[in-house]
Amino acid sequence: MEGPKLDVEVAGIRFLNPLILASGVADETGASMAEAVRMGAGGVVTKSLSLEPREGHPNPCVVEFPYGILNAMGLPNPGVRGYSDEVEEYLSTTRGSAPIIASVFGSSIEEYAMAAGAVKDLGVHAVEINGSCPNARGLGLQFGQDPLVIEDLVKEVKATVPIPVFFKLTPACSSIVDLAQAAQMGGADGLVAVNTMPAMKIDVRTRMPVLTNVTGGLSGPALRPVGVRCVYQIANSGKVHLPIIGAGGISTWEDALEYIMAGASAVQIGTAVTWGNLDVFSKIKEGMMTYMIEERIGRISDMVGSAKGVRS
Amino acid sequence: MEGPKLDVEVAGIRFLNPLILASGVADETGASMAEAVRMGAGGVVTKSLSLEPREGHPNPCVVEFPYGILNAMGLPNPGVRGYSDEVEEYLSTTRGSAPIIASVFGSSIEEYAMAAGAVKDLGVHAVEINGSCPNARGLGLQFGQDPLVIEDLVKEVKATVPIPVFFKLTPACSSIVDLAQAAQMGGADGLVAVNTMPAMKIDVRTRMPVLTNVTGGLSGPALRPVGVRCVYQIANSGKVHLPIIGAGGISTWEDALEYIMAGASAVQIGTAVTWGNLDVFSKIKEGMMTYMIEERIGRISDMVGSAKGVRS
Amino acid sequence: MRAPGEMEMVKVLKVIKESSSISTVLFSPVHIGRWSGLVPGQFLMVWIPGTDEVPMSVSFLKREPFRMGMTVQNIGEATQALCSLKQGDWIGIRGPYGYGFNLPSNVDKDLIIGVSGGVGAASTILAMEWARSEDFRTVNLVGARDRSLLVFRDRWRSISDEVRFSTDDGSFGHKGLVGDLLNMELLAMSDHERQRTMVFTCGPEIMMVQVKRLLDQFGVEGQFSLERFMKCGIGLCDSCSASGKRVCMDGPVFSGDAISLLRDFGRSHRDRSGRPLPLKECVR
Amino acid sequence: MRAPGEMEMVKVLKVIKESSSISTVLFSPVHIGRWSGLVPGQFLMVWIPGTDEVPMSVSFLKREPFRMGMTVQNIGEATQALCSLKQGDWIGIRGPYGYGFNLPSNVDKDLIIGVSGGVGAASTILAMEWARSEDFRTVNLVGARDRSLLVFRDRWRSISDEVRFSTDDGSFGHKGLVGDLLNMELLAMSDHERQRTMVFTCGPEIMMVQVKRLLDQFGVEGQFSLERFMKCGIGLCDSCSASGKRVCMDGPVFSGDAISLLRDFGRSHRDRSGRPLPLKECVR
Ligand SMILES: Cc1cc2nc3c(=O)[nH]c(=O)nc-3n(C[C@H](O)[C@H](O)[C@H](O)COP(=O)(O)OP(=O)(O)OC[C@H]3O[C@@H](n4cnc5c(N)ncnc54)[C@H](O)[C@@H]3O)c2cc1C
Ligand SMILES: Cc1cc2nc3c(=O)[nH]c(=O)nc-3n(C[C@H](O)[C@H](O)[C@H](O)COP(=O)(O)OP(=O)(O)OC[C@H]3O[C@@H](n4cnc5c(N)ncnc54)[C@H](O)[C@@H]3O)c2cc1C
Ligand SMILES: Cc1cc2nc3c(=O)[nH]c(=O)nc-3n(C[C@H](O)[C@H](O)[C@H](O)COP(=O)(O)O)c2cc1C
Ligand SMILES: Cc1cc2nc3c(=O)[nH]c(=O)nc-3n(C[C@H](O)[C@H](O)[C@H](O)COP(=O)(O)O)c2cc1C
Ligand code: FES
Ligand code: FES
Repeated sequence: MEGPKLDVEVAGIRFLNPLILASGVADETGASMAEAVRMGAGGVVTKSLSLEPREGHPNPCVVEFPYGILNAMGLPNPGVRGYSDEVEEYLSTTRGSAPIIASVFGSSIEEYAMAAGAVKDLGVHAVEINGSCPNARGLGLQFGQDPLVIEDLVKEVKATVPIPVFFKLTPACSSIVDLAQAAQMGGADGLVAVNTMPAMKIDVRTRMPVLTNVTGGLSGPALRPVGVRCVYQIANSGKVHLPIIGAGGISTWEDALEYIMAGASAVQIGTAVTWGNLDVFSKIKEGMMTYMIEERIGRISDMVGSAKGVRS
Repeated sequence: MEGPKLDVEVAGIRFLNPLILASGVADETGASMAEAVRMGAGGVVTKSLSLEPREGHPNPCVVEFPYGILNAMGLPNPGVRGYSDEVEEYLSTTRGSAPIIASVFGSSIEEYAMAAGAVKDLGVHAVEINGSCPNARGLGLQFGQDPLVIEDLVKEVKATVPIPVFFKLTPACSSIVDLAQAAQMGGADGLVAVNTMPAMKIDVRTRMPVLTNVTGGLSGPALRPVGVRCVYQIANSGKVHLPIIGAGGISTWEDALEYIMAGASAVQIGTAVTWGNLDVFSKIKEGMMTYMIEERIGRISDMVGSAKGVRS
Repeated sequence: MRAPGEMEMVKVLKVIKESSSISTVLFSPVHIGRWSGLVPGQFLMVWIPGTDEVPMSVSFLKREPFRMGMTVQNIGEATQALCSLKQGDWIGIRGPYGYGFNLPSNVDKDLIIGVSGGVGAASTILAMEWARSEDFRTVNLVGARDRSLLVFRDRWRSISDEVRFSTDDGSFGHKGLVGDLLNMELLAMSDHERQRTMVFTCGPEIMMVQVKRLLDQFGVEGQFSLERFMKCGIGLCDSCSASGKRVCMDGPVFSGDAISLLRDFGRSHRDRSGRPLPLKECVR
Repeated sequence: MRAPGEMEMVKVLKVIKESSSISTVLFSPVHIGRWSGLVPGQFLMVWIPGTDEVPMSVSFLKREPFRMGMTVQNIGEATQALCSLKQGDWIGIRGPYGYGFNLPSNVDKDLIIGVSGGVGAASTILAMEWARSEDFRTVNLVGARDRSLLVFRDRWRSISDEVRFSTDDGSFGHKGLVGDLLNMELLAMSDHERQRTMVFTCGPEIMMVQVKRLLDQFGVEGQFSLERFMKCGIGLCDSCSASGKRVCMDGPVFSGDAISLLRDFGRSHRDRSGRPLPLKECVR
């Protein structure tokens, strides 16, 4: 008998399994991303890339909680050009076994589009627009909280690249469905939900915000119930018909399935690699397989969006 | 030598200490609220009251996480009239030692104002407008996410009652400062930040949302870094000059001070009573006293808003 | 500080019909460490997917292989659904919540009397098994409306030095109230014996009111397991409020002294919206 | 699964000047349980409020009363601030992070050689103390640029069966590289002795390159403590990336076999934006 199938297709891209390394986590180099694939990831997202290199924020840029991580890396990256060797190394090491999505950002719609235009030449399989990073002034988040800007941003990027374009959403909004709809109007091929939640930590002894950037983004288990809600709301809005990649606090197979049942076609995993290391990928795959055998489910896609409320 | 002073004044109301029982938690009866005061609370907020009684949502209406609680009580309450005995019992038991704030809501601006008008006759010290409860359709949250509605809502309530009016903010927004400013424009005497964050939990075995209401609000430690950020942003916006009562995940004295240093004049405590019971009040007071002695701080007000970022 | 009681999904192992309207549901949770520390009298919140979530006592707990069970009287939608569960069905349990019975020291007491009314037996039986295993003498007085609601008869016999049954209609054992049995028991004891006795009771509140009166009269200590409407089960929503105490968190088991301070005891409950209701409207 | 390493604020107890540019900072954390499990070679992220947060090895760990310390070479803003700390100042520490040295079984090995370069001694000394306390024979080879950077001289003597020092300028001990000392040591050993030897090393990467070459040449096993630019310290940001491994999470201590697979070893680091830099640009 054949076992359950873990492969998924999202916006025309095939992944051997639905677990994708999230942007900004363990992905500074081609070798690191290849390592994640070796350890079981079905695909990877690069760190968010800009046209020019950025050093990011000075330390401290991370606060560890028992239930999550607060980070304000400040989008450090060697620039699209500086990163091209990394993509090359990734592609030559993984030999097509796991797609790579390039995350891009800029300080204007034009910059976003130019960054996207530059990455498409590196051979990546899709572009992910990071319109939701809370950690750099004038970048990211304020683009991603305004539906009109989102629509224009996606349009411009779509006009620049022939590959699928994902838009990554912030949970820091009044209505995630409005933002998702705007991305759809702009022509996005898929959505990623969610990025981190703006948050902060103050040390009471020194009476100082711990992060040099003062505020940062919360990820990890604390974010999960919020991310699941966002995915569910988009998938059940009746207004958005794009595939969704779920993200936020996934560290076990139950967590991954929760997102999938909420409506995600695939998921991204970031913070879990700090407590569980890259072993999380194989552990989650194993747990999903066992579950699917027990519940006699043949394919991941059979479960996508299967959670329906009694009242909804 | 005199010890440090814990008393605070917020919008003209004096509290013997800055720890207030949050709305909706352990406050169904006058006796319960008096019990919180006996255990150390400096004040209490009633559960959110509407003109007519409401049963709330059917069970399950709570999900317990290791790092927080997801609830969708659905604003059960006996109605302002039905609750009047409770306020009376509270007042006669506590004899003015700890102010009581009445939380109100409705399904229209008029209903909010009528509920506020009705509670003022019960002898409460202030009104808290719950414009941020994510748990009941057509109530609460959609009033509290639109700055224009907030302004009108506060204006109407202010026109109805002569006592101080607080507006309680949702963290589920693009800009908490915009919402706070709207409340200020409407004439609010103070702000409460924050209410719970919309979230959900799906059970993978039954493929069902656990809450009967499907979505609910996340509170407890997971919410704290978000709440602290909200208070800090309002206090440091340069645009809002109202006193702030902080809330969200406070369970230790460090947590309470974190909010105070972020800019809160007092704090509310809800979820912590599940893991720490009502002892949290005296434990937090004790911790704050020790800290203030160690750091030679005379009054709580000396610490309000004292956290300043290196960069801000 | 209590530990978080996250929901665990468990598969129903077996449903044992105790009588026409009472069944015991058995399951074996995986997080044994958490459940094996349960104190008899603590309760679970039990999720019946698609139906309701209700508080239930644990009536059965065995190690190796680890098994737990609850005994349910079918009185409405949720309890009907519980009694209709089949092997392999999933239910969710969270807990253990609240304070259970407090076993006194063998130095102070040597006799524990269990006074159980109706399905209240589901809570007392585990406590009385525990008392027996800790070398107390045990007397069990077990009442019910009629014979069909008088459950665990063999189990009671096996853990009691003395056991007496009563039914309101006389269809089994003494005809009358279980309180009458208690009265007889206490009457027959010396003052010294009464001082060395502790009573564990659970049942309809009106029955426990009678038990409280008798204990006060004879100067005997007791512990009472209360019921109130529970939404959260964890001290937040206050729907289980009784005179400023939350039954889910400060109880469900209260000492006699604590009960004396609860003005609501025997008088009033709260409805789903928090309005007080006179007790009789809540009694089944 | 590693346990979360939340930041703990600690008050500086004492700052001991080891030399003109090196100081040891002592403090006593409250969460002893967490810190006392630290394995020598693991590191902390140390927050100097208002200045920076930097990775630091633990050079000192004593029980009753519980004390920890780190030994810092002043080479820039953060280390200058650390060396200027006064008693009573607050710093934040989080950790312990990464993999430390792995003490072999006494059955396989009987000799541990510590090869320390400069302030790398801050990491090896705790490991070598540990080796000694677990009944290994210990030889310590300790090098530095000059006499002033050669710290812990008495401490090294007290925990070594044999100790040799070297300085680049000959101002103390052997004039030359600490690798030369290792070469001499290994030359003098039999094959059997070499097989029963394990080398622990920490110091400038260029020094460890020489150590690696010698170990390969003589067939001796070793463990290497690496440095890379660290932002998060917990495996997320990848700023410490070396050939696909995160030094903070997969290291900082690597076995010789693991080091052989790190093409970046001795070749390149990454700058703050993630661009590769040839090693020499990073060497102090
Ligand atoms: C701590 C505790 C332990 C209990 N242990 C047991 C037990 O071991 N076996 C057993 O059969 N019963 C037990 N009960 C009672 C049981 O919870 C109710 O019988 C059950 O909830 C009825 O639900 P229903 O839908 O079948 O009835 P409904 O038709 O909904 O209501 C019937 C009665 O049950 C009460 N009830 C309904 N929902 C709840 C609720 N969430 N919390 C409290 N009461 C409720 C109603 O107030 C009403 O009086 C316990 C109750 C408490 C508080
Ligand atoms: C695992 C580990 C353990 C260490 N243990 C010790 C120790 O016990 N004692 C000691 O004196 N030094 C130790 N270091 C080195 C120490 O972290 C750097 O010397 C310190 O960060 C320099 O900061 P600065 O501001 O003083 O110097 P800068 O002027 O900022 O820089 C000088 C050099 O230090 C490096 N550096 C700066 N910040 C960091 C950082 N966040 N992470 C890594 N390197 C950095 C720079 O790359 C540069 O090469 C350790 C490093 C690592 C990775
Ligand atoms: C250290 C760190 C760095 C991150 N950097 C980026 C980034 O550069 N671009 C981006 O779109 N998201 C970034 N994120 C967000 C993650 O991709 C992810 O959306 C979020 O952390 C939620 O998932 P998680 O809880 O699994 O980490 C970062 C997260 C962390 C923890
Ligand atoms: C069970 C529960 C019920 C609540 N009910 C209300 C309510 O009726 N009105 C309201 O304004 N907030 C309500 N809240 C929100 C709390 O008042 C508080 O703002 C929030 O929980 C964050 O604080 P905490 O983390 O200390 O609980 C409720 C919270 C919980 C957990
Ligand atoms: S059931 Fe919610 S407080 Fe007791
Ligand atoms: S320092 Fe961030 S991954 Fe190593």
